[in-house]
Amino acid sequence: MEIPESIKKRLTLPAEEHFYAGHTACQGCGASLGLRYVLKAYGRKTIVTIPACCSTIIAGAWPYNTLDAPLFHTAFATTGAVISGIEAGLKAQGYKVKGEDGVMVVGWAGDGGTADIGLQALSGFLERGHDAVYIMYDNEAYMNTGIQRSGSTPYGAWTTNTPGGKRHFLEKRHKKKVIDIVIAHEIPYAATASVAYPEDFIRKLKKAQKTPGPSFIQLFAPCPTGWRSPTDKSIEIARMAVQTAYFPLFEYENGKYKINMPNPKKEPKPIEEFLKLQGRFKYMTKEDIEILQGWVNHEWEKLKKLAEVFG
Amino acid sequence: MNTLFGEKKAEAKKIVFTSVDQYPEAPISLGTTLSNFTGDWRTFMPVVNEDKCVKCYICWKFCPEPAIYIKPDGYVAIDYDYCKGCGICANECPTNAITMEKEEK
Amino acid sequence: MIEIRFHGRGGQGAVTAANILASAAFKSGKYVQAFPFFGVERRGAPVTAFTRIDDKPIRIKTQIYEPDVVVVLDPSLLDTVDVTAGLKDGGIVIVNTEKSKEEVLEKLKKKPAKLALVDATTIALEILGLPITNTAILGAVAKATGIVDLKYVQEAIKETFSGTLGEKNAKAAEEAFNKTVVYEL
Amino acid sequence: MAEYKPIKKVVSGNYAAAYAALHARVQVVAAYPITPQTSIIEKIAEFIANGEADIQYVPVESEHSAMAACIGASATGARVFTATAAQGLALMHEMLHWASGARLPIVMVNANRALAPPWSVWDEQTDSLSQRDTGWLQFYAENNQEVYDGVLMAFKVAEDKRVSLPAMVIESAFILSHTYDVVEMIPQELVDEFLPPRDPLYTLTDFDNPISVGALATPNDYYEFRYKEAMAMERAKKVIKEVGKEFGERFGRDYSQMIETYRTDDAEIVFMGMGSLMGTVKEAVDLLRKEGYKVGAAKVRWFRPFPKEELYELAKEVPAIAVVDRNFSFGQEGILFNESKGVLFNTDARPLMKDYIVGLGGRDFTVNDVRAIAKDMKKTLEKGRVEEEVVWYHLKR
Repeated sequence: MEIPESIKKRLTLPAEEHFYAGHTACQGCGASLGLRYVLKAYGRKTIVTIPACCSTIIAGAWPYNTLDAPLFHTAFATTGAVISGIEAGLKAQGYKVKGEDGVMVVGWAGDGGTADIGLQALSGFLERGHDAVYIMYDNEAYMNTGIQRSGSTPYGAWTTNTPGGKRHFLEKRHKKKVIDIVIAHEIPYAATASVAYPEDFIRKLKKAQKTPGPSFIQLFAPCPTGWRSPTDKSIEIARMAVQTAYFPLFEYENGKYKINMPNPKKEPKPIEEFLKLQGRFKYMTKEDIEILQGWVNHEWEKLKKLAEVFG
Repeated sequence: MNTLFGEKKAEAKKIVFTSVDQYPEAPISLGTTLSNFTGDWRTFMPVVNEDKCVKCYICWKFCPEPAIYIKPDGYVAIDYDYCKGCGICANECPTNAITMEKEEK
Repeated sequence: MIEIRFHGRGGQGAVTAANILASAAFKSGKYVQAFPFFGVERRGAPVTAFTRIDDKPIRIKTQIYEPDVVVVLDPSLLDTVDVTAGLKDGGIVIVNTEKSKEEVLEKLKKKPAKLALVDATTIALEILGLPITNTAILGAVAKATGIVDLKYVQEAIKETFSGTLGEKNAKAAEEAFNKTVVYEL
Repeated sequence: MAEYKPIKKVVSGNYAAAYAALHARVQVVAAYPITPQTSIIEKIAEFIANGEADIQYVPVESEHSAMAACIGASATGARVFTATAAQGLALMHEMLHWASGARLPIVMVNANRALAPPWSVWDEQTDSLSQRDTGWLQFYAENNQEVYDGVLMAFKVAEDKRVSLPAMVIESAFILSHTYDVVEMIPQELVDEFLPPRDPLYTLTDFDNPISVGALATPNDYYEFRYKEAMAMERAKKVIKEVGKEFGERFGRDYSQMIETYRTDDAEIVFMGMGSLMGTVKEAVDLLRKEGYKVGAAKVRWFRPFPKEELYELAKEVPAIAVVDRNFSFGQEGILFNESKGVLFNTDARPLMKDYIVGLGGRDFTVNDVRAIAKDMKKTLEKGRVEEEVVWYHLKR
């Protein structure tokens, strides 16, 4: 149904919808929202590549496509390489790639497919400087295979292969800072984003579109199924991840850092505000929470310093 | 038609093949997921109270399906063919204009 | 079919010599094949390369075990490698050396029918300023074997190395051609 | 049709492959270095650097990514080429299935090389043969000319809509890859006539009618796609013969036979094998004929699709076949031998068949070796039965 022009003006996101309903994401899925936003930003002149992940299913089993845009399903480790190839194939045939009127080449991969098995291909893609956008939707575990830890799983989180229990066996490693690894490649544009802040996310997608070369966005996307959280709390949890500075939103543009949220001049909310909404953290002891808070503080201070020195 | 996807939704149909000859040569898609009505996943259904709705469209913004659409009068409505009943809209609504109600089936 | 084996050290260009000889023979209307001994030798280690020349297409894909001609690019190899291994009766040996016929023959396990000597290192140093003897020695090959005309060798050299480098290397081959001494034994 | 005046060049197998890719007007090359393939890609990079080729070149960080990038590029409709060997091919394995399942006619040269450990860089066919179930066409080249011709034909066969499958052109490590030999190249305009621009089965660039490629198929649908692929491979036989014949008519080298036979008409013993060692075998056949042996050679050019029918035609006329396998399947036998026997099982062709495992890891395979096999095979023929089916021919005993 066409939205009246008078209303369109008041919308904070593009009105056009290129993400079809009827998909099979779980109730309250953050990843499906993320995909919806990507297509709102770029429209159908976008070639999306999705490796093995929840989005493989979300995007439609054969013969259906949830995306109103061309989509290539690929193998787990290959997102960075496939988007490199698509970009090369387009250029070889004379297409304009990236920019306002160019074809957008988008890699859409989960945290496992990015932080772990796809890290090498991601690095190659970044290093070679292809005109494409890589989006890592981060739900902090292998959700499609049934909630196993990934490199992006935070300290203290329950997963099926780091189960909490009487013997207290939890994830003991801190979340891998993929964005930092990406920035080490000194690409023109990298950012973090959250499904709780779609205006910010779409602004960043647009910036990525305008910036030549590779862009990377790490999108925080809650998974109620894997996080053992109520389906209606997905946005609230994502918002809290930002406000506790557990997952701060920032941009790295041409060597400069800029913090978007939370306000660096204010004390972030305590991490417990984020943890208490999710069942996956219920096995954490007080000491565990302190350890995680310590990590958050340390990373937040580091980011603030970077923004101060390279702002 | 009162839905976000209008004609596309009306045209969407299930594609089922009974002979190998009907299949395409390569595994390419032939339709959209609009033929898949996920509304029956729902336990609680969101109900919009237009008296409280301030047309902020936050619910529209955060619907993961998407199943929330905007009517010509500016109020929002829910396409129950697709709404899975996650409740994000109700949780995010600043004026509590959406309530989740147990669905009679 | 004529089979030629080159002995050199990694970095001296024995493989290139085998290829240039093949190209030269091809220019004179022959069918050719050139290949290195398929090893993993690094710079300085002894290396071997081969050339086959025939009037008809060459189908055989094996290494050369019984060469008609042996070419030695580095005189020090005479002390460590049995360069005449498998040499056919009536075979030819060509050596880059400043030593005498007698001194060289003393080091060879098998007496060839023909021995050709040239101080290719000195020629290379004079003309190229580098002790790389692979092009110069091809002049000696042309002279001692008659398999291929010097002009084709020079053409092939100029195709391999462009510009002045090609000219210089072609000159080195010519100089070696003129200075090579061939002994019928 | 313009008159064909070949351009003769003395080039290595690798350069022959690079020139073929250039003449095929490939649009995207994504590759990773590995001995003995590397100089193919180096040569292509040189073409680009010299402005001789307009190719999008993606120097990727692994072979897995090389094939993935090729797949992405091919899905946009571009003509795509790559090359690899051994370890690299093994690393690509997952993506080989992806290329064929997505029906993308990528052409790849594989320089046959033995797999580690122990490390080896030398010739062996086990690397490519262990990819036989990936849905790629496989062409084994005997010499550099066949590397060049093979790449051009592979594109034409692979891109034919009746096929639309990827193809591998296989050359021997060093024995072809690094051996210089005379190759007749085809002038560009004649290649263009033979191989027009690619007309893809589908592309990702139809933005008005966007498609997804490779979505999850349930047990209700997956099966039919595999059947489609199987039939495409079956149809490839016809296309191969057509293309091989056309190639012969245009350029004088006929490839209409998937198995090239050599002096097999009255032969008692036929040596059957693939790739460069068949050149040596043919040379040996001529010598052995002079020595009184009634021998011939059968070179399997295309291993996928497997030329069942041609093998049957050969086997029903020949009393004994000695398969020379430069490969091995552990727990079984040489792979060509194994497949050939299987093909004949339900036929009335019953030659005595023996498998000679030769040349693994680059062990040289010579005319004398062929003679020794002929002698051994003659004994088998006299006895009228095969006692030792698989012979590790070179083994130091």
